Amino acid sequence: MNDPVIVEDIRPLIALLAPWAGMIGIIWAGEKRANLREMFTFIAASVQAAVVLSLVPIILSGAVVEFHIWQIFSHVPMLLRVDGPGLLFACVASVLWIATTLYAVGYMRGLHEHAQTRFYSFFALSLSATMGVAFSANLLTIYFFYEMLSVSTFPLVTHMQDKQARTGGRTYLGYLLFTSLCLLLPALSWCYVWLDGGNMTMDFMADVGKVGHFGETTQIVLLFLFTFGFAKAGLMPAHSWLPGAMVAPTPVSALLHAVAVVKVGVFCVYRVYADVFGPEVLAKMGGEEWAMVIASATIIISSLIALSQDNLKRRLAFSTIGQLGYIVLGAAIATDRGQGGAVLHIAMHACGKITLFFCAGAIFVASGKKYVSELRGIGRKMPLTMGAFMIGSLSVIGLPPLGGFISKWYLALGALDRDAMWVVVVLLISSLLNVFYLLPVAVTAFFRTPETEKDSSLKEAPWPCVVPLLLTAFGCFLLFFWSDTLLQMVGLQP
Amino acid sequence: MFEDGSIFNQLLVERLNYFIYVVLLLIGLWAMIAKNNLIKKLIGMSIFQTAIILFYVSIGVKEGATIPIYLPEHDPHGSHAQLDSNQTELLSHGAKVLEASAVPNYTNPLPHVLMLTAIVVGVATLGLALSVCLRIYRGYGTVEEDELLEKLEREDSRKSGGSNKRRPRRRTPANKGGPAGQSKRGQTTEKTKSDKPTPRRRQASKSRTKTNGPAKEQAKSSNRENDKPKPVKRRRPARKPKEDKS
Amino acid sequence: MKKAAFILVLCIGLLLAWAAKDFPSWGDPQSPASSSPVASHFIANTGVDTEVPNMVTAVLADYRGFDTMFETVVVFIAGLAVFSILRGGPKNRTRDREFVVDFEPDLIVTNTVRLIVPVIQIFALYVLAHGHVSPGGGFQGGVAMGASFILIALSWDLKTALARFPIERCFTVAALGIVIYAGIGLLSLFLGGEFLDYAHLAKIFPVSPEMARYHAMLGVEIGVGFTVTAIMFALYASLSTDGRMRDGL
Amino acid sequence: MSDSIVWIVLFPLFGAVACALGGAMSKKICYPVSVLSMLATVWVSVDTLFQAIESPVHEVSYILGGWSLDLFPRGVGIEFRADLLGALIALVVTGVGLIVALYSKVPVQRETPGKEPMYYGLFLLQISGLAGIALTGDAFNLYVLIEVAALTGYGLIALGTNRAAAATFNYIILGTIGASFYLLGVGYLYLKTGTLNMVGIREVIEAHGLFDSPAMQVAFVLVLLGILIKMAFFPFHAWLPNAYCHAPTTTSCLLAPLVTKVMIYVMIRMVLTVFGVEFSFESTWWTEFLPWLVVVAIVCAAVMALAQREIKRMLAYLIVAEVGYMVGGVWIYNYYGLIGSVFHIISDACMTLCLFLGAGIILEKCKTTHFNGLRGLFAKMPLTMIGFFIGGFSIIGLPPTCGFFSKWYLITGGMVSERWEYMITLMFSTMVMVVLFFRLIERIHLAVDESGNNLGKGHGDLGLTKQQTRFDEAPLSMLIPLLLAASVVLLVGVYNQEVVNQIEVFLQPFNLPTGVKYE
Repeated sequence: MNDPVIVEDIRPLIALLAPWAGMIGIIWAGEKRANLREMFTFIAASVQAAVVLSLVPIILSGAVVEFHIWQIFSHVPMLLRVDGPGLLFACVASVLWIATTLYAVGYMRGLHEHAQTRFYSFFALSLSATMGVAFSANLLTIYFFYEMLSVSTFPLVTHMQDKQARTGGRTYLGYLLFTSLCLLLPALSWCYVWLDGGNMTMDFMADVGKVGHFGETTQIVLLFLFTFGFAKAGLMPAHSWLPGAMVAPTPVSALLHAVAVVKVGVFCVYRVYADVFGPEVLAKMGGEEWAMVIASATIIISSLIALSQDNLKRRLAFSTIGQLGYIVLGAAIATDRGQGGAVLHIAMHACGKITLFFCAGAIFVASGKKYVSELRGIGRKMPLTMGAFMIGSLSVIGLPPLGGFISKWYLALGALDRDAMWVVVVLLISSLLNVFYLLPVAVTAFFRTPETEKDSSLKEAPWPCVVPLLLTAFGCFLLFFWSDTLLQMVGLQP
Repeated sequence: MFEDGSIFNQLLVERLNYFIYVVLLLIGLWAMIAKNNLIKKLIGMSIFQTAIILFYVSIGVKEGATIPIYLPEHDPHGSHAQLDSNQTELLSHGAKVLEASAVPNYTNPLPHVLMLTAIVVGVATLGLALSVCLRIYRGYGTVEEDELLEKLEREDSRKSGGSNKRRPRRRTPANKGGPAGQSKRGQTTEKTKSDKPTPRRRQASKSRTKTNGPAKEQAKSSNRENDKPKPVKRRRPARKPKEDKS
Repeated sequence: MKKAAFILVLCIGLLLAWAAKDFPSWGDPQSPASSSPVASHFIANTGVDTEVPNMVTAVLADYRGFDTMFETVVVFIAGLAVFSILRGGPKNRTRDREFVVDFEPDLIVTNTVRLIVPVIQIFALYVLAHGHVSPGGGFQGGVAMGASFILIALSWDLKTALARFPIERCFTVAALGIVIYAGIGLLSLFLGGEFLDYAHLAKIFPVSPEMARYHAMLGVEIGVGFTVTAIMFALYASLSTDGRMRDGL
Repeated sequence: MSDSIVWIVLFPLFGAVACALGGAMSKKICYPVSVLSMLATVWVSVDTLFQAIESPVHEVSYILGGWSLDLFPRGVGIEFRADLLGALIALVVTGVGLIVALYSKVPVQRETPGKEPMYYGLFLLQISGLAGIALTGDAFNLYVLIEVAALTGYGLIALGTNRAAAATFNYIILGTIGASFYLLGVGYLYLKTGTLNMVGIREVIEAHGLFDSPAMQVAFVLVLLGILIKMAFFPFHAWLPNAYCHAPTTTSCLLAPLVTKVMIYVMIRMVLTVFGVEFSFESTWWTEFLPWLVVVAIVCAAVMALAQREIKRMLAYLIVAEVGYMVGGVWIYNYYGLIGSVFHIISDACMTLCLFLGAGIILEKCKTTHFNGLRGLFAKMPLTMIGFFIGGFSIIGLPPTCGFFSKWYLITGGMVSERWEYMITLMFSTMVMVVLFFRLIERIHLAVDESGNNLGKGHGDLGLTKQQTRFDEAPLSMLIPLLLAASVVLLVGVYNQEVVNQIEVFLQPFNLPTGVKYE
């Protein structure tokens, strides 16, 4: 981005505050007036999505939207800036929030969950934090919203309030807060003092590549601190919070652990690689090799683990870890097409994976089944759900005409740009592994005969559960056909 | 840095006062830290503060100088103040600035003033500390630190409902007179039971350490018989022998 | 524990001894403390500034009057704290009886005291009022005055003393003393000077600024005397009766 | 008004006298009197702060008794100097005092019935003493004010139960040792320099080059030792936990945020103003090793805090750890470190206040602050919990609470002067704080006991009766101060720049090392 037009606009802030307003409404409505409460959630989600989408044309016209909230330090403002990747991420998150809300209504009511007010309000909070991350313009701002997300999702993860919830919550917070407070904070204050010595704006646009002034080791150390500091990216070995956090209700797993939280992590990593280090510094510092290696290792290992998981949600979780590996890999490739592919993959994978999670949840609501081995023949009872599952898994595997194909394609191209053949090989192998651990689910569901016919009462989940997953499955196709717009956003097409 | 000969020479010959104050200070400090009886700690505190006062006062000492009060020849209202009879105080301001030659005749008043403050603070602290001691004694029937700590620990463990990590739950019933820990609690329980006799003895003894005069005076007078007993006042033979000891 | 304490104390002692070799020798007129401009200003100009022959009093009540005000406040605090810490103990008669004194006031003692108490009090007033020209001042006078009441309590019993100086009145008087002190300072503040700048009192009293300081110091000392007297007696009364205010010791 | 600086001390003083006099007639008046006088005090201290900001030399100097500097040598009279640091601290002291005074209505009546006049008298005198400490420019007057604060503190604590009295005794002994050491150090200073005025002392030190004189070195040691004892720095912390966790609620709410912080202010004042940077940092070889002492202090305090099962006691140990932060921030000797520790004085006062107010409310409603009694409090008093945990997040150092920013500057300072041990210790204690507070959240939020057994029947059933989880919020006179404190925590965090600018202005003249490599 060489000095684009900057537009002062309050819309980013509105997108940020809409969930807060929604939360106030939600709490005011309370458990007594459930419908009113969920209506507030819908309103907040739609307002947010509308505002975010209304920003698209501005960005496509090559401008950048900024909003200055307040001055954190004498040099570092709390600055919101909307650029292509950020907006893409924001669009995905806010649009999928609507779907998730609809789904959550079905799910929570279907299971008669408790404390739904708390659930919806913290859900809104975490979405606000996600918007903040997507729109932040410097390291400190992004850090603020990153921490806000960690804390505001804790009540969602520990929603069940029992022993498992405690274990899951502990792993979750333990990993996230430890990394962010002990690895990220030093890196940040290092940048604060020494990045661009003196004028301490840790700005993404102004300070790209200023890290280049540091010594070799310093750069490596900073890269390390940032990469693992944003542990939400789920790079191995800092990944185990993600399966742990699967104790949460499925809507939470779906949105937060397929879309918001993990994608925030990889988005932060992308920001660091693309806008703090910058492709050329990254390319010449030689530190990105091992970043790529770690990412590839994460991809392969997590796929292998996923093969061995029988619990459907855990399998999906490990598949998520692998897919995040793609994005980090793309960001680390440090070529335009590679990093563009990474951002694209945020969207594509989000759409595919949320479909899968929705399906898992729908199956659980309808039949109470959690394990892949229990799903024999369930496809005949719930054809819509399992059909959507099929589509989702194909998209994640990356077959045309589904969204997943595009991003993987650009990742491969990016890898070829810097003729790193082995990366392409890794991509191929992992796609193969995806096939192995995702397709069997659908296959079992459709073609294996159930061992007993006793659960003949089994039928589709209630419609609020089914509609969203059909929508998102359909979205996978749309993303493939509308990919030009996305490519424009990430600057891969004029 | 310093070898013994020189330092002792300097200390004992020309800086004896500093040496003395250091010794006093150490005595006080030692008493405050290491003594077991709270009252003895307070005595140490007084010694400690006195040592500091001695130090300050010895700062003010000046060779060949008198106390900081103007001699008649320098007194603003003294001989040299030309204050003739019909002049009222309204106009009279006869004082002159002391000529530099006269200044060495007077010691520096500042340390004395400072120490007046320090003394008052010391008195206040002592009074406060004594009242706290009385309060402790009222609550726990002892002014010995180790016994006090023992009782405090027990009280804390009882209060925190036993589920305190540092103290297993079992001990709470034991404190209520179970077989366990009986040996340790032997004398303390009987002390808390027979709270009446002990406080009086300690009370008297403490008050003696506190204000020596009154205790003695009263000791003398409390020995004499009085033959018309008042309704309110009641003789306490238990008191006599102990007072005789004093 | 004791060993550690001993070593600690020893280390501190060595430290202080080591420092002592750097001190000016005893009574050296050239020592910084004695030859500093502040000290020589006190000695040379006290008369001119305040007309007070006794430099200690001048420094105490005027130059460093703020210190002294808080000194008085410290005494007041001690009284308040002791009284409120000790009062309101467990109310059982047996405990109370332990503090009952079971003897008649002795004839000789009481009569002697009857004779000397007035003398003590007169002397206390003298010490207080004469603090400007001779050793003395508010604290000394106040302590002597308080001692006279304590003597009454010792020779008769506390009830007799409290009948002459009730404990509530003690605190009223003590607070009054502080009001007098701070009030004089405040008056000079309102008259356009700084706080405790007595010289400005000359605007309302027919004296020269220096004599204003002179007399204001007397007033201040009186305030101090009030507080110290009251609190000394209150301390004795509270401590000797474990806060019960029955006849004590 | 021109002399508002002295009113900061006088308003509480007269308020106390009014309480003691009027309380004899009716105990009702004490609460309004103290609140009113605190309001006035806050007003004048804000006024003073703005005077200091606006004045060209960024300080307000006020010579008591009219011994003005242009007629008389410096140090003849006692000087009140409010530079930006002093004015800020005074504002913090009075602000905390006001909030606690508002808060004190219910607990004082419950815990010290019939003693209100004395209690409020001591309370206000405590504020007066602490504010005076922040403002005075005279080393010996500082001692007197320290003693005023200390004695009132002893009284306020011992007013409570017998247990509190027992806890007070250690405080008295250690406090007296500390104050006496300070007094002795001042004596050494006076012996060598012949003046008691802080600025005067530094002038003499720099004029006569007393940097290597043993007496001055020992004076420095003594003053520092005294202050460290008074601020409960780790090896000398023994008095603090018992005193604070057994004291009456209002007392712990007042003392915990203020006393240790003000003592750290005194240390900074001694280092910068009295001894001067050159003496304190360059001509004392052993100050190099103080950060290591700090490391030990923070680690031990944090671990001990982990071992506690009672909120107030845990908070007390947290305070000891925080003291370690600030001392370390001073002794790593650079610009950011000092900004950090000065700002941490302010923010730590705010957040400790927040936490202790919350703990007081919990004690008031649940009759215990033990971890076992906390389950379901979110349902019972949500607002209190929100306030409490805003304080907790600030202690952890989560943005945008003020705790984050002070910790940020401290970490940056540690990095700039390459004190990795200090930095790593900060990280460690941060993690400990995370454990402490999220464990607390778990105990309140989850239906699981310490050993991990489910208590409820799942689905958010806490295993409590309807009675126990009914909405039952604290009385407004306690709730409003808590929320006030919480919002202050957030506001100080959001507008930290305003505060830090003043601190930077104050620190400019001392030209401390800043690690920034300009290119």
